Amino acid sequence: MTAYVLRRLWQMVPILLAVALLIFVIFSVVPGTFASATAADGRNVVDAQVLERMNREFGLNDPVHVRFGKYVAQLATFDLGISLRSREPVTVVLGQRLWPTLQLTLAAMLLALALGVPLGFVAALKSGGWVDSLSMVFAISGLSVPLFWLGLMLMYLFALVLGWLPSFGYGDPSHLVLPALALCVFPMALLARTTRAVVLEILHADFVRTARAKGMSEMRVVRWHLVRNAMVIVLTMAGLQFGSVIGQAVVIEKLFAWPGLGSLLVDSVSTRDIPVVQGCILCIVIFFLFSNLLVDVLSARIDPRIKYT
Amino acid sequence: MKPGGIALLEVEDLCLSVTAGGKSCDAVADLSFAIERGQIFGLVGESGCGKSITALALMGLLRRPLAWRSGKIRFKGQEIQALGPEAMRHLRGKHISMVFQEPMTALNPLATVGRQIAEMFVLHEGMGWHEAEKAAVRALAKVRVAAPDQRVKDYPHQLSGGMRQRVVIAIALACKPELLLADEPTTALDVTVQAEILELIHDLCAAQGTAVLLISHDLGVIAQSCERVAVMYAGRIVEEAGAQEVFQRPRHHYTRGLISSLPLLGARAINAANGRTKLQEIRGMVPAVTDFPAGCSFHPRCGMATQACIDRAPGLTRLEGGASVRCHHHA
Amino acid sequence: MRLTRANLVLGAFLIGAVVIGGVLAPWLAHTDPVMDANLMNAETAPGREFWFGTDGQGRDVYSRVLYGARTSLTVGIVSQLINSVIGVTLGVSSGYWGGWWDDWVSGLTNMMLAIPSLIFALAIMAILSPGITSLLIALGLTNWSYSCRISRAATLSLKGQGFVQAAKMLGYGDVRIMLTQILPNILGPIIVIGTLGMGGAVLAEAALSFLGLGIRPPAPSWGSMLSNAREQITTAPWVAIFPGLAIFFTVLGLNLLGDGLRDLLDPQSKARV
Amino acid sequence: MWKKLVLAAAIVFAHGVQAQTPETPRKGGTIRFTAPYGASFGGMDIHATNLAQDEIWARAIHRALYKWDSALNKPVLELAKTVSVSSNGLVYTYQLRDDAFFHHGRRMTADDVIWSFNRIVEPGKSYPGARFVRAIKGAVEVEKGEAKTISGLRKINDFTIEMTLAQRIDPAYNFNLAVTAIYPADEAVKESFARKPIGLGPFKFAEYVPGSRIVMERFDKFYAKGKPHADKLVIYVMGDAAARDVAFRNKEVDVSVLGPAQYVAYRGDANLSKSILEVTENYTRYMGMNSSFKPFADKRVRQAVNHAIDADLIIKKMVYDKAYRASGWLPTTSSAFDKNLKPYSYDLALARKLLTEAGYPNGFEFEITASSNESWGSPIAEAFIPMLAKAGIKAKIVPVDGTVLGERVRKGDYQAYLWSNGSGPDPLAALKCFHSATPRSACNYTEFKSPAVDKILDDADRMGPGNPKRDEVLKQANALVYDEAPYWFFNYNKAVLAHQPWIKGLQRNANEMAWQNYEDIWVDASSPAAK
Repeated sequence: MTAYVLRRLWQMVPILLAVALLIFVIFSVVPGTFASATAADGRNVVDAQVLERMNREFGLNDPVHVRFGKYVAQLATFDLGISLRSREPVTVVLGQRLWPTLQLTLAAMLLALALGVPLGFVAALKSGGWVDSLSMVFAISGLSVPLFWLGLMLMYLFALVLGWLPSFGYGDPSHLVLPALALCVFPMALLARTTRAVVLEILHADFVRTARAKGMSEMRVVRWHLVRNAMVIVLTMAGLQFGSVIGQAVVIEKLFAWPGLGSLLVDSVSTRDIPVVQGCILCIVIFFLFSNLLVDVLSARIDPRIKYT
Repeated sequence: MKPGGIALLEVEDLCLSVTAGGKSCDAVADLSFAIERGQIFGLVGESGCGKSITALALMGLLRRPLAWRSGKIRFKGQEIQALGPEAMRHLRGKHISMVFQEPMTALNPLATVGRQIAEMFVLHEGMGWHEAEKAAVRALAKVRVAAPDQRVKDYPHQLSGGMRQRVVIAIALACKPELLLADEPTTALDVTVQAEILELIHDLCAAQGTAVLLISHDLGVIAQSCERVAVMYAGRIVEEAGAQEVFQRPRHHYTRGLISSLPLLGARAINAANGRTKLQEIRGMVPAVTDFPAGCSFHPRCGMATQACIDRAPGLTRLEGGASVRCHHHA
Repeated sequence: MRLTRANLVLGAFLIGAVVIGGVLAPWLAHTDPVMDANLMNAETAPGREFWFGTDGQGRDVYSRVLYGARTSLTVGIVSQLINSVIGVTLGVSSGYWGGWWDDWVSGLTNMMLAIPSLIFALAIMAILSPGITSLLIALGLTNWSYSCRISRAATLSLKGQGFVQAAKMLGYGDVRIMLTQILPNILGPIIVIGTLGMGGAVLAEAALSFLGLGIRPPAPSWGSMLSNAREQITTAPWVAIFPGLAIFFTVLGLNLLGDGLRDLLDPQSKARV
Repeated sequence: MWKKLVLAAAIVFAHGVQAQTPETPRKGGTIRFTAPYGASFGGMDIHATNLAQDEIWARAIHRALYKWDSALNKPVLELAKTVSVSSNGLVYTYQLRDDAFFHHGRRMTADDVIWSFNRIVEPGKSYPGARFVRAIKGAVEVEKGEAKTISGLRKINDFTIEMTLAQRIDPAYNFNLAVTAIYPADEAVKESFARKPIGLGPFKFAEYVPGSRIVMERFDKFYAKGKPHADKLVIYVMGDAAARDVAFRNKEVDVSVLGPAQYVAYRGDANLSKSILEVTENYTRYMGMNSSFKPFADKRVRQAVNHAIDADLIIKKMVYDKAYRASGWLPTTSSAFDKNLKPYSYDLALARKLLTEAGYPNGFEFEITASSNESWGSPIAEAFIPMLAKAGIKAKIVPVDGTVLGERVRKGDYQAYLWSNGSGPDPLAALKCFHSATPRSACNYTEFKSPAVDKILDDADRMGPGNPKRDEVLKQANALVYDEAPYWFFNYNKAVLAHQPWIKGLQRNANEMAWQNYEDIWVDASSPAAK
């Protein structure tokens, strides 16, 4: 198993390199520089000399191949460069944002699993009944709402109208509830649908018929034979979902002023703090690859057919 | 049916329906037969004749779109066709158990075979898991699996098809049931393994006194092991008789067709009866449940069909020696 | 079974309504969505003259929602077409030819899967100037990994089948075999993925608008209308409600349609996604 | 109508009361401020950033030589008790405070000031404050790496410093922002300083959660006696206006900067309307017209554009009166504002006539480069495009990112653009953007050329700061520019700060409403964070 994990880690390297190259290329042609962004709000009369010196200080005037060479040389030593805006190492800047994003996405994913999977189970077991119809209507609606709008509505309802929860902020667990809730709706709906489909499929599987022929009650059939089998697929699905959740976290973080990688990314794009942008995307990609690795390891633990190969 | 003693299983005018596209059709109709204790009863017919549905009905495992419509199933004299799910559940596995066609998928891929056998003891004998797992080793030994104490730790995908079917049989016979429904138990297996498995079923049931309803599309399999045979076509039994009799004197044209399509046994039997030498196939295909033809349902495929066959469905004709046939022109 | 048909019918109905609304917008709309700004009418509540009210610039929200259907459908359809073409081309060719090309495409697909598509789209939007063409490129280049994987897997299994072998023996060229023998057989799942992806594209447009990187006004797009109206929610809620409902019902329709089509075209693969 | 008047009266009354009866400031409590311009702060080194967002927190922790006095609407001495100016107006001698302590307890001396200014012009770095420090003689040499220290700065003794300027300007306008904050020379060189800033301000740093908030605590050794009033100051980063609105209404934050849509909502709300603070900011919103784009080379065309757009209607309907109609470049808060200048009339006939005279009887087409900003971006253009169409002028929007806008404008890569630029506080500096010697890349974006304006500005330069006649002269320049109409003059922003009723002592800062001197703010007992 250790060997397996190590090999998977090794396989990540080319993907990461490719991603690094890709985002470098993208952001080497991005219009506007950090210097022009600092003057973009039109508040201060722009000092051309300072802008020019900024470009020089950060090497923004260098030709592309020189910048790329520097970038690769830095990457080789796990150095992501210096944030143009705060002049701190990008790794430090990212480090401060990692935990909040992890917190938010994990909470949303766990919530989605905790709500979506049972919902899908119940819908499948009561397939054709009103519980099934209702939960599937709910699920498909959940997949059809613009995320920021959903977040805003939750904010209005739970913070302003009901006054149960704070509308923004970061710190104690109550701050996490609303953003996690908003973020969990999409994966929850998907998981509910997946779970339902998987469970329905398994309910018609031969081994479930065998289990029934053994004289098992439906409860036991579900507990002894259905759950684990459904879990393998649901888990894989959840792992894939994780990627899109991290992506959507960008929207939620911006809306709820959540201090994660997503809001940092958006802010850094608009201020053209390119090293931080590159770092953020790399970080998110690593995040996703690791979550997939975790899912694969877990699936292999549950499913004896999957070997660590 | 037999005067005097009560048969182990009696099926009387059983009618099972299937619902498709808002329309309900009879997949099985007017089904009657009886199985004695310890008897091996064969049910034969092409796929789609309603054999498996019948077996599921006996197990009480009909699920939508299949449903019981009318008729009676008596197990040890007790009517079970309308038994509640809980009561039926106690019957299943313990008194009536079943071996399915597909050993590759009949077992849960995520549980060890030992555990899957042990479940039977936990469910029906009230054993704890630990004890049950020991019993599972013994049950696996009984179905002639080598090194059963090792095999119980295996997962289904680690076993061959024949081994898996042995495991399925071990599960089915774990609690010494009175009736075993074997639905095409050897179809998916290599020819070499088929005989072993049939022999295994035969021997174990004989030893335990378990009656067997052996379902197969393969008359050869039936001929090998059954005492009595019923031939099904399009949801109805078209002929029922002792095994010897069916093969030596097939009365229904469908039965004849089936026999004549058999390479080994068929060639011999037909040679004896009709003097034909060529292997023959029955032309056409089994009709779908939704459009069973009117009249004799076999008439579109029957070489001897007359206007009467098209107009009228034949009733069951009882013949001497307990045999019966459903044909206007039976031999 | 019956539920499936209901899905299909409802989905088709919703999408049909959107398509008709978009196509007939010039006739159905009361005013020009861009030019007919009349500040004298700014933020009029819905009524007889302005069915959905007017926005901050005094434009008829009803007309803008109708024209917005064009934008959203264009975004959905074109971006998914691009995705499908890329995905199918790469998937079929890599599955068919295998070898280094397959390795290369698999690597590319893995990389694409590793970057969340919204973030990828965000990055592409940053380098292109805001607008519908950029959006089509951004959404069209970032979501093809699914169709690529599916068509590759399907090609792998079809490759060994009789009719493909037969076509090979008849001396058909590779490209011809892919186009005439393989492509028709994988069209079903691809259409399903495309339909569901269209819903995703409409939502992504809204998300990018919220992040300030979507279609810019005055072009009427539901995403930017909704996103721009979020501050007016207390003073003029209708400015947000109608484009919001339009997005919701369109995506809902696409999802239902996709579900229904899947059951119809691709019955084996149940609702896995 | 009556209702509106009564309401207006009530607002005036409420504000009047606040201003007239000074309540005794209450000690203690937490001020919960918001930073609305983006989703994060740059970092903790304020010398490194000149974004408005970062100045918001820096004013609590740091102090510069001067500070902005909102009541007087000009910068006043802060870290020095007195200053004397030489007769040629170039040498300033500051008597520094001897009671100013850094948060780590050390007393500020002249060395800290000199060290800080030298740091800002450090040659390898590009601190934005360099453009202010450059006014000191010898700073440019340091910037270029030709000298080690700024020759124009001289320490007389620990609390006396002599500053020689390169030209006659008022240094007060240069040294009142936190980009020129005085750092502790000993601490600021340490690496930890970037995470844990130490300054002279009324609040000392406690916690920074990047992307979320900065928490600061009262600094007991702050030099202003009895200040700050509050125990704690939290500044939340809240970029999304809709989310900020919810938080404010939910009483989770004490202040919120309002956009136009919210302004009208708050004004219409009986409770919220009671505590809205307004000020005309030193920003002028306008559309620049490129003189190298042929039609705009003609002054009459530019004037026609000004006459063809009903700016009053846009301000009323779209900006919800959250702005004042511009009548010239200098805003109403500028000392050289000319209240006799009348805005261009909305006169289609006149516009057509001017166009015909200029040779465009059938109008022409042009493109407006605009960002998505609701107050000075494409939404505004969307509103006036139909108006221009009536005069025969067809306009099209070229949407760009805020960052790209500035770059395009500085390069002259546009036909017309919509922007908002600072037009204060120093009127001379603001008008210098119309001096032909000012390059396009600095702020003469339309390459405006007028010998008359040049002459007036040069004269004003010679008069030196503090000359009472200077403003009168500048008014003439302003009027000339206005008549030349290099821009479509749109409006002066009215900055609006909504605050909770328990927050007192907020100032109307015309430079940027969100820049407050926190030591003057206090929290009364009704605040949920009063403890």
